[in-house]
Amino acid sequence: MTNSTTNFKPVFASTFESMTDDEGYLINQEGLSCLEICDKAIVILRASKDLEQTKKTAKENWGVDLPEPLCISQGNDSIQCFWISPDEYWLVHSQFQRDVLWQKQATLPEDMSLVDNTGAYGALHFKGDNVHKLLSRWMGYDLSGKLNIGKVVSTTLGQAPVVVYRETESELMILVRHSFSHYVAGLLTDSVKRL
Amino acid sequence: MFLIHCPYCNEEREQEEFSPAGEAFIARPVEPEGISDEAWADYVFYRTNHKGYHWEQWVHSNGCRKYFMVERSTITHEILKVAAFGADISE
Amino acid sequence: MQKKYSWYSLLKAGLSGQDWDQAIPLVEPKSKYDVIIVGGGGHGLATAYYLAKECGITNIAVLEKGYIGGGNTARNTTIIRSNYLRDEASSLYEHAMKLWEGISEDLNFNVMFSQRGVYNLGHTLQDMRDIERRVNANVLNGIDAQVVTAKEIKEQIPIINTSQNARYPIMGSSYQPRGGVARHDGVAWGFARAAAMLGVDIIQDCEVVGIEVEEGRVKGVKTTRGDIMADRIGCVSAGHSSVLAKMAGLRLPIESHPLQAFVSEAMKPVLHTVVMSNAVHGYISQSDKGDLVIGAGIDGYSSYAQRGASRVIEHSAAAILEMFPIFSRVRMNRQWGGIVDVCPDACPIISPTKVQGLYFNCGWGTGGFKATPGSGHVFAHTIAQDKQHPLAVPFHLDRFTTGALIDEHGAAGVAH
Amino acid sequence: MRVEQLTSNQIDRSKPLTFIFNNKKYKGFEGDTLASALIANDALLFARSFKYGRKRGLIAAGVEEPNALVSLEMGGRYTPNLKATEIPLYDGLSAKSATNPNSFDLRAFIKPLHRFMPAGFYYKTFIKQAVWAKVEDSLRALSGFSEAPTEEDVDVYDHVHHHAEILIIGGGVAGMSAALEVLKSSDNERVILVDERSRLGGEIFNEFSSDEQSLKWFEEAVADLCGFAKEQRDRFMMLTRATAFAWHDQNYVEVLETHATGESLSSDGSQVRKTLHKIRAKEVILATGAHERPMLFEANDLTNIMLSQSVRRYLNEFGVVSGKKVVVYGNNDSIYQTAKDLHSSRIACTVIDVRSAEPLNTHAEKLKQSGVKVLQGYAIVKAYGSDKVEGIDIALATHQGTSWEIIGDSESLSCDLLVTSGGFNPVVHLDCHTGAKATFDETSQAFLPEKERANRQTCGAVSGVGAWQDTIIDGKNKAQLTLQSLGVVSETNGADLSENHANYFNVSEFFTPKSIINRPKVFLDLQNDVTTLDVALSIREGYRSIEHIKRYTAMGFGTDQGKTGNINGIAVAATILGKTMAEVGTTTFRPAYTGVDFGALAGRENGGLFDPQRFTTIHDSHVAKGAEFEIVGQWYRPWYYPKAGEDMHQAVHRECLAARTSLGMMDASTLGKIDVQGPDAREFLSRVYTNAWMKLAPGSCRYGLMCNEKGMIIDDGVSTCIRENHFIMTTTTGGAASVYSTLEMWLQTEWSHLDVHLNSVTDHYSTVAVVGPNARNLMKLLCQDVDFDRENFKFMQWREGAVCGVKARIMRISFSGELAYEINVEANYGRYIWDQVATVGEKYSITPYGTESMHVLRAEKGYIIVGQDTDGSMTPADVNMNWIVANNKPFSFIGQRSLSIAALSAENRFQLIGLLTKDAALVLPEGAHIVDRGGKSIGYVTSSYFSPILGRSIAMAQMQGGLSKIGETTIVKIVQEKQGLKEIPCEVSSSVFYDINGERVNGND
Ligand SMILES: Cc1cc2nc3c(=O)[nH]c(=O)nc-3n(C[C@H](O)[C@H](O)[C@H](O)COP(=O)(O)OP(=O)(O)OC[C@H]3O[C@@H](n4cnc5c(N)ncnc54)[C@H](O)[C@@H]3O)c2cc1C
Ligand SMILES: NC(=O)c1ccc[n+]([C@@H]2O[C@H](COP(=O)([O-])OP(=O)(O)OC[C@H]3O[C@@H](n4cnc5c(N)ncnc54)[C@H](O)[C@@H]3O)[C@@H](O)[C@H]2O)c1
Ligand SMILES: Cc1cc2nc3c(=O)[nH]c(=O)nc-3n(C[C@H](O)[C@H](O)[C@H](O)COP(=O)(O)O)c2cc1C
Ligand SMILES: [Zn+2]
Repeated sequence: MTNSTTNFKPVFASTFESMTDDEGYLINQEGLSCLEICDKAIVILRASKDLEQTKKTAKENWGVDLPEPLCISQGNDSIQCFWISPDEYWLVHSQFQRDVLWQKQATLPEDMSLVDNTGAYGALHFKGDNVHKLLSRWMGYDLSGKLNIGKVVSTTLGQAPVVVYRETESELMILVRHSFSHYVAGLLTDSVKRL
Repeated sequence: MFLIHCPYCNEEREQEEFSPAGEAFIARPVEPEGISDEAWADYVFYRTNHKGYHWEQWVHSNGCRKYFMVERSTITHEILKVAAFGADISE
Repeated sequence: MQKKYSWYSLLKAGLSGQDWDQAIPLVEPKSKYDVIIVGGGGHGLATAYYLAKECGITNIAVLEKGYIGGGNTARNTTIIRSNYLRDEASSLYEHAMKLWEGISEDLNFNVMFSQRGVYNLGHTLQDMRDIERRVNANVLNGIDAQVVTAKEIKEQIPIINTSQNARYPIMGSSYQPRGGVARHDGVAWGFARAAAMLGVDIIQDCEVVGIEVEEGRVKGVKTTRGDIMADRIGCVSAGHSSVLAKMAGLRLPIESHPLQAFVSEAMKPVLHTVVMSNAVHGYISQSDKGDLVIGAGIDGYSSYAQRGASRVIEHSAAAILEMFPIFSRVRMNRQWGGIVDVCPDACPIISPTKVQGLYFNCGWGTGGFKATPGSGHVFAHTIAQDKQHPLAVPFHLDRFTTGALIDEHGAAGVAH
Repeated sequence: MRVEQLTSNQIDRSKPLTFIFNNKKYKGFEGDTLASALIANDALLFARSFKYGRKRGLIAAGVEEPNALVSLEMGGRYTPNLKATEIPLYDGLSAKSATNPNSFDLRAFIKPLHRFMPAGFYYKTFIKQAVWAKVEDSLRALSGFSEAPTEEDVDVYDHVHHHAEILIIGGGVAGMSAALEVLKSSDNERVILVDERSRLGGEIFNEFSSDEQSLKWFEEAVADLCGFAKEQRDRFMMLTRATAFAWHDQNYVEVLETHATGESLSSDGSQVRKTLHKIRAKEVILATGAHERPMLFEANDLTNIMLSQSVRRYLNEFGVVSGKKVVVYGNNDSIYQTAKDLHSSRIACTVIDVRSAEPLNTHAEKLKQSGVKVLQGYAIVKAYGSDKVEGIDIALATHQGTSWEIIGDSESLSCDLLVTSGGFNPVVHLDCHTGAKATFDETSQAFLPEKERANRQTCGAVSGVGAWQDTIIDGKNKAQLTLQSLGVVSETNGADLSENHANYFNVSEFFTPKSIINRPKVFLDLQNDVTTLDVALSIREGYRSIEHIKRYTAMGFGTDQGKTGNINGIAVAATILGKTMAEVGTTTFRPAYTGVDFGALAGRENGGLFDPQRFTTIHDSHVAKGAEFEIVGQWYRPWYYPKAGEDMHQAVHRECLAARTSLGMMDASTLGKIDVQGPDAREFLSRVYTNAWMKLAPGSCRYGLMCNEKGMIIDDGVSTCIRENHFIMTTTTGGAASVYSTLEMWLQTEWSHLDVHLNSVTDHYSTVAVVGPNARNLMKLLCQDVDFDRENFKFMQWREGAVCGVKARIMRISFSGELAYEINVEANYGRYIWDQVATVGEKYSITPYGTESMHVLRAEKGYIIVGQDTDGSMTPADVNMNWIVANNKPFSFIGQRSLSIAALSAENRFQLIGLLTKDAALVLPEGAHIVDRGGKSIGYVTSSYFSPILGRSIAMAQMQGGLSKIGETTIVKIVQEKQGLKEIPCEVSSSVFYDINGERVNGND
């Protein structure tokens, strides 16, 4: 990122930063933690109308099998692929290896496309027994009944659009659009007081 | 506050996640410049506004963002069918 | 002959135990009328009344599928004002306002028209620009209107929250002192009784299920109580207008949507005026019975069920608390919905149709109660003369084809 | 008074509590309700009625209570209109009657006037508008119950979503039995059981003196349920003090739970007072029981005339009773139960059964044997007493078929408590919220829920099942059917109910003779003082439909929503109209079943959480700079940056001049940004914008205008061509969401053959605009790998480079007319870039400016703001932008066809022009109108500012036929602070005021 010809030192600042503690926790208490994860890169892959074409490209480029609706699949180098909509998949990778995703842009068929949306999202990692208890105050989706491990869902948290997925039985991730991060942090920290 | 089955997510979700997008089957005239003002007004403004089961459009705005069609009763809110655009809805 | 309502008659009835006459007589439908009005809401009944009173036609039937005044007339938050933006609309609503001011006497029935004033709040700079524009337009048209500051609002309504901490702080408001509320049921009954006194047949539990058209002319209607002939038919059926249009082979530029409202449990008077906010979606007044009457936002999907999403109600309650935090421990007593007939330009249709002798008065959407007497008045003249009343001319169906729309979204807001 | 301890009592005598009611101190026990504690203290007066000023006391023990309305506490916990029966007692409680029965207010004077105030009184009086206007407020002052609160609530409310396979509403025998059955017969299904009372069991404690078997069943059942709740916590939730108040489509049920600390003083406000549970259930089992209805006779509203089951409840659950000499009167066996319980508590009672002695009634016989006086075939005609009931007149009733009539002289009986039961009203309310109709059932003499509905069962008293043993079976059977519907069990193994199960306490025909109905003061609705005569009058006056009767008399309008009175009212109407109950029907049941606090409806959605507050990533820097903010959509945008001592005008003056003379900067991140890609991207843009897009080269940007199909402007913005098939479109801040979804709609529903992908990237980028003659100089300092030479990096072009070390897309576009660059970086670097620009820019005295200065700068150039200079009724031609309409594109762009409608090009349409006041210092108010010679409005001011660079005011306006009037003088009228209209002469001008030839955009090299 840095430009060698100058002595600028870019400062990365997440929108949750002013609200989290030194270790990045928005919430850290008995039975519940919410940690901001800053190293995710999110690149949107838009599919060709020809599904086979898309499948083939995804496999060749990143080693991913396109996931079924509402599912996540794995590719090379721990690239994750989220189903977001029938023609939209998110390639999620580490910030620092974003280039792994981008390198292939030139090889895409013209009716497929990549869009970098990394800057748009903050990622919150929830862990603990009380996660559902907290989230069910603001989320109408049936987390306990329907959000199985490896499932990803676009829905709302309060009035904010979010993407939520389950990593393990007691761990959830939520992706929040940056401009909503104060709102989301506000409602989470408000509710957590009364769990 | 009914539930809608999104044909793309293939799951029932709360109505809150969706936005209504009006009556279905209102096709834009192929050659707008070639039709009368009446025919154009009919397309832009006039609606059947049916009482009973009718087809309408919804978009899963806080989900997969896809538009699709729903056959819903405007009397009971009961939904009979949902269909993706281009799907066969005849049966 | 009907007994006139007055202190004298009340005293006499109280002392003698003597009875009142039927305000709404039970009549059987005749086989033919000069004019049939379909829909016994406030507008339909007012139409019949003015036809009988001013147009010399008394062989009239009002056909109502349920009980009169049971449609949106029974369900609205009863806000009355005439401070609309466009000349065409404000003239029509101001015409109604003037009639309201004498309506109880005219009908010999106290409809409890109460000019307690209406505030339309602004929460953003653009809201305030719109308010300035509308108030200036009103003043130029001779309609009472003022722009008031947040400070002045607070002086008039001490319980309102003008703090900067609100999510959408109140910046100011327009104010129409002559605006207010009326007792919705009383309006329907007052018009019904007065019309009946002039010989109009008011027939309830009589649903129109078909409209007979021959060679482009109406002949009559089919109803659940038999066929009834008439040369002229006025449809004033609000949410059901498209259904009636279809019976005559027509379509309308209308969609029917649920609009909800709710009332609190009755308290001692604490809110003495009407407060509306389009930006946060809450409309509130306190009735003479003491309940807070609150209007919610519109549901976006079409529906003929008189109910909507509970989310909309929650949002309105939240909006009311933004404006009036002291109501937090006040309880909602009852909640309901109506079916409003929404037009693309937020203005009504008062118009003849392609079918000779068939007229429509509809499209009042979320805000027609305030127009009731005016709407009935101009529609009566339109039917009687087969020519639009001058105030009704801009509201012709043709405007959707000619492009002469009267965009009132700004003033009509999202609701009321 | 308090009587001896019974096993079913729920009060804890070891925990005495003190409380205050109507300024007097009393004692009660833990477990009491305010109502039971007051009965224990013989404090029985609660209210003075609205219309007649009559004194009233308790009639019930539950939510159906109409009279005992009180307000609780003061200040931030003041709560109006609570029913004394729903307030659990706590130490220090302080309550006041909503309408003080002892104070001597106007209502007391109204009492003798009521005969002149029939139903519909108001409609018949004060007919002159002027008179009404005078009296309304004084009449208003009489109405209403408690005073309104005066302070903000100190407590908070939560919302919680739940999903369950089975929701059981009502935790009486029926609900408990059903819950146990579903829990025992399934493994994974999630079950929720809710009951509004403080403990489970419903009416079981009042079942024939809480016979031991029923209590035993109850205790075992509770233990089992608690076991499940503990061990299978993930799938079973049991809530008490939780009322299901609304039932929406597809089994979406709202339940309001009051927490233990709910009304008490001990909560510090951080605890939740109430939680609104939003339950989405696959199946619902409705087990809400039934409310008792009173008998009708004259003065049946006197204090201490109570419902039979409620008296039993007070006795059995709280050990209190409000009389020593009791008469029990009714038409069903509930009266014998109550008499038996009273008798065993050694309270003298006499039973009057309106049914004849034939056929033999075993309950009556048993009671007689134990020494209780039982009069069968008698009716109460009238009660009397001053503050409380003191006696009754009874008469012989002769029966004929289903009806009866009173004959002979009446005789008097004295009593100090009169208990009545006229049968039961199943609690069908919730079931009817989504439109189902209750139907009158002759056997149980009650309106029962619709027989079959999808994914719903009813059991127990709500479905007309009587004795508790039957109720248990019914609960199990319905649980089985529920499990079958869920596919958990394939067959059900239901047991049969006893033969008389539907025969509610052997109720007689629901009937009151006209000789009683026609008496005065036979009350139906106690809260609204509605009598049988009001119903009769309503019908005589032509208000015959039950809905009209309700509305004309206000029957059922109160806070009890007619739970005890409505069905009697229907029966009276049926009698008068000569119709059946079924023909008359019920009024519509609506939420809320019982009142729901506005606070609970709103939940936490207030203040900052009322609506999302959206901030750019640079927000904190703006705050640090002391910015004032403007709300645009959900966003907070810097409005202006006042320095110490500056007002807005001074700040804006300074900001504008900085941008015009040296350098300004602004945060443009809120603008909507949509990534448009695909082989048909150009075609797509050409269809949705009015202008041409086929030839725009990569590296270039273009301004576009968007219309709807009506031909009206809805949005505008600059789109950038990134690559041949790749564009980034910007939209207005407020329009971003709707433009995005509208574009998706066209693509998905109408033009699905176009190969285009849209993605919202609004949040991905932060945008910093660098504006002013020194912009190029600054950019050179910030970014070395881009050639900023004016010929190599032209206006309306973009370049990619590293700005302060961050990869950026730099667009040379301008909304001020000055030389300007917009730096777009990934959002996480937005704040860094902003701060860097500010620091490096110090050299040129760079000045941050907000939306207000932006508006001034763009207005000087005549650029429109969609939504301010347009209002949804403006075409491109109206805003003098026909230059951007490409009419001969192959595809008819959105709105093009409408633009050819004659009215849309009429000469007298509103058109965008400029206005120059003759007095250059005078700034027109936005919203002021332009008037013609006749004083009629012909336009209005959309934007108006003092232009610092021009040293004069400028305004943009919409004016009828304005474009043809440029150069003319016109008059603008404004409302001057309510003092009348002020007229201001202006010159109509072009809407471009500054830099008419557009030279500044290149800056000065
Ligand atoms: C919640 C809510 C709040 C509102 N608030 C306000 C407000 O504050 N201020 C305001 O000005 N307006 C308000 N309105 C709008 C207002 O209620 C309506 O515009 C107005 O009442 C319409 O009156 P109407 O007589 O045309 O319609 P209605 O009262 O609906 O009458 C139409 C009648 O036609 C009958 N009908 C329909 N079909 C047939 C048929 N086939 N045969 C026979 N009869 C038929 C119906 O049963 C009905 O009684 C509100 C509306 C709602 C729903
Ligand atoms: N009340 C009667 O009409 C009547 C008649 C015959 C028998 N009984 C006796 O009453 C019992 C009947 O059992 P049951 O379980 O059907 O009724 P029940 O009255 O014992 O229980 C119903 C329960 O549901 C609760 N409830 C009602 N509406 C509610 C709501 N909206 N939200 C939450 N809770 C709500 C009530 O408070 C009550 O606790 C048996 O003991 C029976 O012998 C009563
Ligand atoms: C202005 C107004 C005030 C009302 N006040 C009350 C009230 O105090 N109590 C009540 O129970 N209902 C009140 N209602 C609601 C009616 O009971 C009823 O719900 C409404 O007319 C819709 O009819 P429906 O519920 O029968 O469909 C009021 C309605 C309106 C329009
Ligand atoms: Zn979907």
